[in-house]
Amino acid sequence: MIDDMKLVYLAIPLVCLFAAVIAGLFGRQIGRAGAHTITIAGVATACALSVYVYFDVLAGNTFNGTVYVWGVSDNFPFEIGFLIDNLTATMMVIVTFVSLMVHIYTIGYMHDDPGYQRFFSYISLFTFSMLMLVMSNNFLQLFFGWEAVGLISYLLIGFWYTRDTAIYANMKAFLVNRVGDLGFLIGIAAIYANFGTLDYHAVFASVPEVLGQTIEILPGSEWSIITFICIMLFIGAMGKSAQVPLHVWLPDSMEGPTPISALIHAATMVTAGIFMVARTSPLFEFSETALSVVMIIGAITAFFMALLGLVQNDIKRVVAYSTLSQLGYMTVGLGASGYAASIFHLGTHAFFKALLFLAAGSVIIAMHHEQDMRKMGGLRKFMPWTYITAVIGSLALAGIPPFAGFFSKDLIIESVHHSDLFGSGIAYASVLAGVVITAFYSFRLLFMTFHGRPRMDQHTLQHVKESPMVVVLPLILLAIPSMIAGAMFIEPMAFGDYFTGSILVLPQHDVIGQIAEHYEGQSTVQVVLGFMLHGMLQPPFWLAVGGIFLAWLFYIRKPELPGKVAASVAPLYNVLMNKYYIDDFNQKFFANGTVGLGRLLSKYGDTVFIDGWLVNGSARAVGYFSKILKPLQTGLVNQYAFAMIIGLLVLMTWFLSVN
Amino acid sequence: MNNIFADIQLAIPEIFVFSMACVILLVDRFTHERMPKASFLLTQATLLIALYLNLAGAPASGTMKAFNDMFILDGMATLVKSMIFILTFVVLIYSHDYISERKMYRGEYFVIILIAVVGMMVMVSASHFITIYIGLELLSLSLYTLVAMNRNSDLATEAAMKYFVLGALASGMLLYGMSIIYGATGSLDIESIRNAIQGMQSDDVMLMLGLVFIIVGIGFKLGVVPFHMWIPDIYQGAPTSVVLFIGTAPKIAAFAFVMRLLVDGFQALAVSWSEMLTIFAILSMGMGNIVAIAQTNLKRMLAYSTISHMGYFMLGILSANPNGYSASLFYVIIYSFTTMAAFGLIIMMSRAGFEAEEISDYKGLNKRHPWFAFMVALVMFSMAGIPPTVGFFAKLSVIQALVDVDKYWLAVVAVLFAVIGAYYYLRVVKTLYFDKPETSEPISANIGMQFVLTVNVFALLLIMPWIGVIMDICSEAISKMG
Amino acid sequence: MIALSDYLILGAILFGISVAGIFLNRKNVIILLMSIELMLLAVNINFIAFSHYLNDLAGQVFVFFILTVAAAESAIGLAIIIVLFRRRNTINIQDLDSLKG
Amino acid sequence: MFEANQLSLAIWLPIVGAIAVLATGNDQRAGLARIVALLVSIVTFLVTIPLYTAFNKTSGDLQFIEHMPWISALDINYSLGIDGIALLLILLTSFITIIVVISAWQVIQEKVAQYMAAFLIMEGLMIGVFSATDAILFYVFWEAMLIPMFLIIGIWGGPNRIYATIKFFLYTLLGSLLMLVALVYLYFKSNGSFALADLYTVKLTLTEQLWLFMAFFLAFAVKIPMFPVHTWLPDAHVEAPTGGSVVLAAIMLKMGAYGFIRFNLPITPDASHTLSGFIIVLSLIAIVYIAMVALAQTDMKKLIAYSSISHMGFVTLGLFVFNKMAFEGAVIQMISHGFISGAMFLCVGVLYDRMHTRKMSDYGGVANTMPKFAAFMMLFAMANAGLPGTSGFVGEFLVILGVFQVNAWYAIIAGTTLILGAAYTLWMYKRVIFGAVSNDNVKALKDINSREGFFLLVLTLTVLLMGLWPAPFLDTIHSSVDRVLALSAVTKL
Amino acid sequence: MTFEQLAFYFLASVAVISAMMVITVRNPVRAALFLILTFFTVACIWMLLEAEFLAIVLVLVYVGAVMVLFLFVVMMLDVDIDQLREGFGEYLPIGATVAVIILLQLVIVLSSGPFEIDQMPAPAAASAEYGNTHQLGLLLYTYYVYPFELAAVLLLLAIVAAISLGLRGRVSSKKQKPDEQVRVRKKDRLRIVKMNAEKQD
Repeated sequence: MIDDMKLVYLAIPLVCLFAAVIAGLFGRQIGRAGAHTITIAGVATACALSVYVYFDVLAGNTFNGTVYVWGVSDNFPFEIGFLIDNLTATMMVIVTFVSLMVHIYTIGYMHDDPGYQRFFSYISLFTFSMLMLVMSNNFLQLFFGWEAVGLISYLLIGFWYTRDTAIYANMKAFLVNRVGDLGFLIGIAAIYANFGTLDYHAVFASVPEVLGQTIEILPGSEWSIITFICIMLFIGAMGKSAQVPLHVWLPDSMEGPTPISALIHAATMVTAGIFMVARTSPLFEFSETALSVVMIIGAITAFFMALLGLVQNDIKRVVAYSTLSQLGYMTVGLGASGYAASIFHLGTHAFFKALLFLAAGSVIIAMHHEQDMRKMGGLRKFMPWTYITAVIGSLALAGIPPFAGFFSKDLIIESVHHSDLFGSGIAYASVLAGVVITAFYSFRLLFMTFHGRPRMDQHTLQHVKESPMVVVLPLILLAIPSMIAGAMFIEPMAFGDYFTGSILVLPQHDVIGQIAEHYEGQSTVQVVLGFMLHGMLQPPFWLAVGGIFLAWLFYIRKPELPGKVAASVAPLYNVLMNKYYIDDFNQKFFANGTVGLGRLLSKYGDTVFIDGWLVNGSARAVGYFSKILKPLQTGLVNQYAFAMIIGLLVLMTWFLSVN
Repeated sequence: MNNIFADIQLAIPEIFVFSMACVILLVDRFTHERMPKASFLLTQATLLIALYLNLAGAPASGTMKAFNDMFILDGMATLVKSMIFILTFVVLIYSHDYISERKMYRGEYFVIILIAVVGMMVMVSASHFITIYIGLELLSLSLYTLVAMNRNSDLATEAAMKYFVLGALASGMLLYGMSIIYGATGSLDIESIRNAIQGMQSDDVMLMLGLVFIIVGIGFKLGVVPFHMWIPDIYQGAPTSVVLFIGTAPKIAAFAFVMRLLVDGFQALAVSWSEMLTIFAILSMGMGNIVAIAQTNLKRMLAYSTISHMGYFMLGILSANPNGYSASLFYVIIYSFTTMAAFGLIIMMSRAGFEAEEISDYKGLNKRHPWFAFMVALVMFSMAGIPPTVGFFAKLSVIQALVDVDKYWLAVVAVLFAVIGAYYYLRVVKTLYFDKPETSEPISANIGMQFVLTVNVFALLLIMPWIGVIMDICSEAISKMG
Repeated sequence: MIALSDYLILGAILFGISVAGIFLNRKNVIILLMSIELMLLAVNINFIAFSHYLNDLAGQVFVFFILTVAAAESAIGLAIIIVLFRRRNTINIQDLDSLKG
Repeated sequence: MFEANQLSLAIWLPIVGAIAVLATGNDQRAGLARIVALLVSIVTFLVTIPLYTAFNKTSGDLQFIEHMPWISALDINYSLGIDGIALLLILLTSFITIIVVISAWQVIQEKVAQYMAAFLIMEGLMIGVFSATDAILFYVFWEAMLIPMFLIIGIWGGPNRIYATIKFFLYTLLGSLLMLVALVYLYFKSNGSFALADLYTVKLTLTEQLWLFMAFFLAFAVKIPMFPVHTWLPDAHVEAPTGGSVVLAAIMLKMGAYGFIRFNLPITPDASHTLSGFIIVLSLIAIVYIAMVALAQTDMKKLIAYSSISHMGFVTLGLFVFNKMAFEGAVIQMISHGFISGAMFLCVGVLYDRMHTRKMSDYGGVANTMPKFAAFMMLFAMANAGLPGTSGFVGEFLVILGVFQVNAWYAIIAGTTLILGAAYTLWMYKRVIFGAVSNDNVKALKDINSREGFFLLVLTLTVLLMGLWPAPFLDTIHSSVDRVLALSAVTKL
Repeated sequence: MTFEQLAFYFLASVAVISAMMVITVRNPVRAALFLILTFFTVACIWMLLEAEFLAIVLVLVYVGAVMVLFLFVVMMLDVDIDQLREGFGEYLPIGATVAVIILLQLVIVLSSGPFEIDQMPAPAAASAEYGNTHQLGLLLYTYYVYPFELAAVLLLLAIVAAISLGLRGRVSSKKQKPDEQVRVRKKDRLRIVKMNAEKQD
């Protein structure tokens, strides 16, 4: 059985890779239909197999083994291998399912694009990379997948490479990610240096040996090695999961086609950081400092990014900021040691956020690639399916029971509430504040787009119609889990021992355990009902409802209000419109600064100093001497004789006076 | 005075060459119009036979002396003389067309060359101040005459005058030094002088005074700074065929001359003369290499390059041990063959009325005649001492000699100047390969000369596997020195 | 009695004069040659004085050869100067600087 | 016979082949010259393959030893032998040469025979450098390479080629001549031997070692090139024809590092340890400073040249932390950089052949007209940025892992290449390949032909193979690295 | 002061003064004449040193031949005398300085120690039968036969060289060409012209 399973494990990523390669290299030969057929077939197979593996894992068949030895150095074998456990299996299902949806959706969305085959190749390849990432049993392969998804993200953001904004955004995304990767790589190096291995289990097993050790990073300040490693790893996660201040790439990444915004920049890739922290929970658990850092960063992201979502007018950007904010929630959950809650939210978020993106995409198709919400409105009548699914997504996002988002988000908030780590108070305040904002902007989007009076021009209005089936079908398929996934999985994921083998939570940090105590011994239905009931009595729910009400007030009831409010808090509004000036700062300080410094060094360091003074300078000096010495040969024979006599004189004086 | 015939037997090559010079002088009178080549062929035959006689008469081991110890024959002498014959032989092949195009193809030309050869042989085999002096003058006077041989050239006559005046001055200084040494040691015989010096204090002022003057004479002969002034002017002004001669055989003879005086005679004063030569060497390497950069005339550039090469050449001698001497001998042999190839190529490029002296005359030679261009480039790389040409091994051997005596700083100075030197050689290669040709005139040269030149040039590269053999010959010659 | 050093000093003075002559004369090649003749004379004086005081005829023999060589040298040197004069119509050193640099 | 003189065969075959190519004469028979050159290069590659297959990976000792007396007066011998490190470099050399020959197929139309011959001669000499075990033999090969390279840049190079080639020549000559002095010094210290094995065992005081180290250092640092003696490289690259750049970047730069491995570390171990901080600082400067300078470039080749310097900084860093993993990483980086930089220069060459400009501002939107090319170049750009899965990652990863064990800050500073390397590479890619078609010249571009596609594909496969499965490469060098590290660990005081 | 000393110092001062004149007079002819005077006086000094043969040779050969050759050349080459000494003063300081320094060093070295009269006394005067020429002759033709022969080579060289350089073959000269004379054949000299008989019209 296990041997067969190994083949299954291998097959899951490889079918995607195979499909990607075929679609990429032979796109012209197999044509459009061929490309989407083969890739969808590949991903569907992967999805089916993932589900199979999922149940297999639930049945207790976990796996940890090597596929091949990548290379041996210093007698340490770097391996490529799979670790299949509950966490992995969950991720696999999420990844392949969302990916499958996006594949199908793409048929419709990219229908007229000349890069059709290329696109399918990319997303299939992405699925492969993401699978390799989540299935890895060691840090090296994790890094492989990590970078590979980054590469594909880069390629896909720049998919429309003739657009300047797109190719700017993709480079920005790659570079900002690379900043995180630097931390990640250093973290890996630190792990290898201190644990002597990169294998997850081996590393986790030897945590106690490393626990007391310190490292002196700056002179005079001793850091616990575990803290150092965790923070470094988390820097990596900050890049990939777009945490402040490395979040700047994600909003810009909306330059890519909408399907990939859904797949990569909402559902899967950006959650890699969350996954990674959860995966390395046996390390994080031993560093409260690191956990606090994680929590605070997450809280900042959750709150401040949500604020930005308030002022955006681009439909995709609103969703993007909401993604940022939600990633912040997950991070906060991680920091509070509520790994399970975060993974749970990761899962539900994957569904409803993908749904929202795809719905937004559907709107965009209908609007002929117009993304400004101010030019929309009243689409409800034209696009009923899109509207309904968008409402489901929004409700899930806002955290209204019984939609999926409610359970996961509430669990995170509860976890933070229970946490007593440094920073948990601020974090709790932030996530609470975030709730109302989230609800507000979600419904702002919904109202501006689908309600009210159509604001688009006449021509567009006449052509607005519901998207084709290939687009709508994934919406529906995603709406279903957005509705029920929360209720379905809260009991096993959060309160069961679902993650026991994969995630370590120390008893003193076990916030979910504290929550779970309330529901101990209850059936799933009881838990769901109890949780919902409890949730409705808690502030988050009311905050969400308040947010929705405000949105209704502002955008349905009194549409003139937003302008007034904006005018009355103009400075704040400007700060928000300019995204806290972080982009400007990065551009001016880091980008221009580095390039400017490079120019300076190139000009004054290399050209003027080394080349100009040292190299050409010595050449010039020789040439100068040459010019000076040459006229000594005057051509006058008596002067030649002088020279000889002077030579004689000098020699004579020298050697006679010496002796 | 015991057996004059035994003495004569040792000197047979010298006697033969001189006799042939007289014969050619006479024969030429009768043949130069009808059989203009007769003198040339006779000269070449003379050189070959002399080479044979020289090798046949080589002492099996040790040294042999004759004429009351005024004449010495040892391994070094045999080797150097053989080289002189070979070099002169090839030089004349290269010169043949050149001198006939420039109306210098006269019997006297060959006679004087042969007398110069005799002079060199005498120098090489001299072990007495008088024979050294006469040998030196035989050579010098021949060279003055050869330089002036092209009477229709403004530059050649000017060069001859300068050469003569300075040469006479240098001889005067050398003689003054000899007179002082004579007074200090009471002898003119090299061996007696050596014995006398060994009995004296090595810092005796009188010896030092004499040594300084003698060193000046040597310095002039080698053309080291500051006694180098004649070299650029002579190299530029004199007919190329004559420069070809001056730049080759006499350099090797000068090596023997230095060895006889400094090593055979003044070994006990090695510390002092080595110090003096060090000064010369640094100045020569520096001045030669630096000033060469500013030259536009190829012959003049090669003259400065010669000055610098003489600096390198002295690095071996100034290490004052047999290892160093053989390094210098090796260096000067390699250098002579390289120079010969260089001037041979200049001669080949020149035609009647066109001297091919300016570096710019070689622009784009690769497009006109890749083969010649390649040969010139090879010679330049050899001069710059870039492996795998023999020039590298020459440099290696002198550096090795220097390091052997712990003169590291000097070795470093030497290589720094070598880098500067590489620049102007590269500039020639650049002209050959990278510049556009200004004329597309085809280059014609006689096949025999092309062949010999090709052999000459490629020897600089292909001798590589046997380079060790040449080094062995040199060190053996030095070890067999008197 | 006259000391050997007196002769040598005479030689040295003549040598010095010839050096000065080379320095001072910047026009005529022939005067340059005369200075060199003076130098040879100084050398000869040295040799003969040493020869006398060392009671060794070798020095005188050397002088004999020096005189021979010097004569030959003068012949060739003057021939060169004549060739030069014919070609350039001058033996003024200042005018003979076509080769330089 | 064939078995015994395998290395000699690999050295002399291309050189003799070069003469055969030259013998085809002028450009009227250019086609013949190309075919002969290709055959020679392929046969040479085939000759080097048995070196790998017959190589005993478990032994760190030199293999395929050949020995012949050469210059008995100085005890210089023609002795050859390779270890795993040299083996990989030799394979790299013979592999790259084939690519260079193919890449020049249509591009070089003038003096074809000379061009091909120059590269074949270079190949022989480079293999000679990697296999020489006699210091002077090494030096001869080492210096002799300057001549063909000088001519390659000078004859077929760009407008400022003369300055560049002379600078290249003199720069490198200056460095190597001091090495010669050092070698001669060692000759006397070792009682008259130039055999590397003897030089490894000779006792030296620390002062001596420091001097010798600096002499060797200068020679090799110039070649690598290390900051601050790197300025010849950008000029040389910019002016060199594509093949010249490829060989320069792919192989010649490796010789400097190879020199460190063969000379500095084993001969002056104590000095190497004493001065390792100095080298590490220079390496880090190279990595950071040069990467920044690369950002400022407007010329594609110059940018890649600077990137080479920056990448070579990893090699020197890896060599001088005395950690096996870092060391192996450095060696792998050498090989990998050979493929990647070669590929990058070939890519620029492909563009240059069509547009005759290397200014990035003259391009833009090439992906529209040359999609296949854009794909290849994307891969190489990513490899250049050290993306995992490409060979560029392996070396940097191992070096960082190894260096971290020694000093965390070194690893962090070196790690900035992750950002800066990606920045300059992608920036170039963005400006050249992405974007709308910027001008009519770009519009008229034709995508790569099958010949270009072939060599780019071969390099792609190599880069990916090495990135995904570096084990065969690593396995070849384990024992050799152990040996070098062991030699460098033994004090000679 | 003995007669010898008196003679020596007198001759020496004449020699020195005339040598000074050689390098200072304007006219090269006069310079040559002063040089001759110097040679004369030095020849006399050589007499004091019992080198009679060389003294005579110096006068006969050197003065008689070489110096006359000098004079001949000086006179033949029509040199503008007035220009010759221009800028003489310019070089006087440096020339004099260098010459004096060299002279001083030579004097210090030469007059130090070993060559003083007490260190190295003059040999006793030779006996009456002693013939300097005889002794020299003996040596020259026996012991020094090798350099002597070489001197012959040198002189030959001088002859060949001087003629080769100096002889300007004039086109109109009626010199003999022995090789042509010997090699002459009938057909070279005698041309048989066949002429058709003219028609007598």
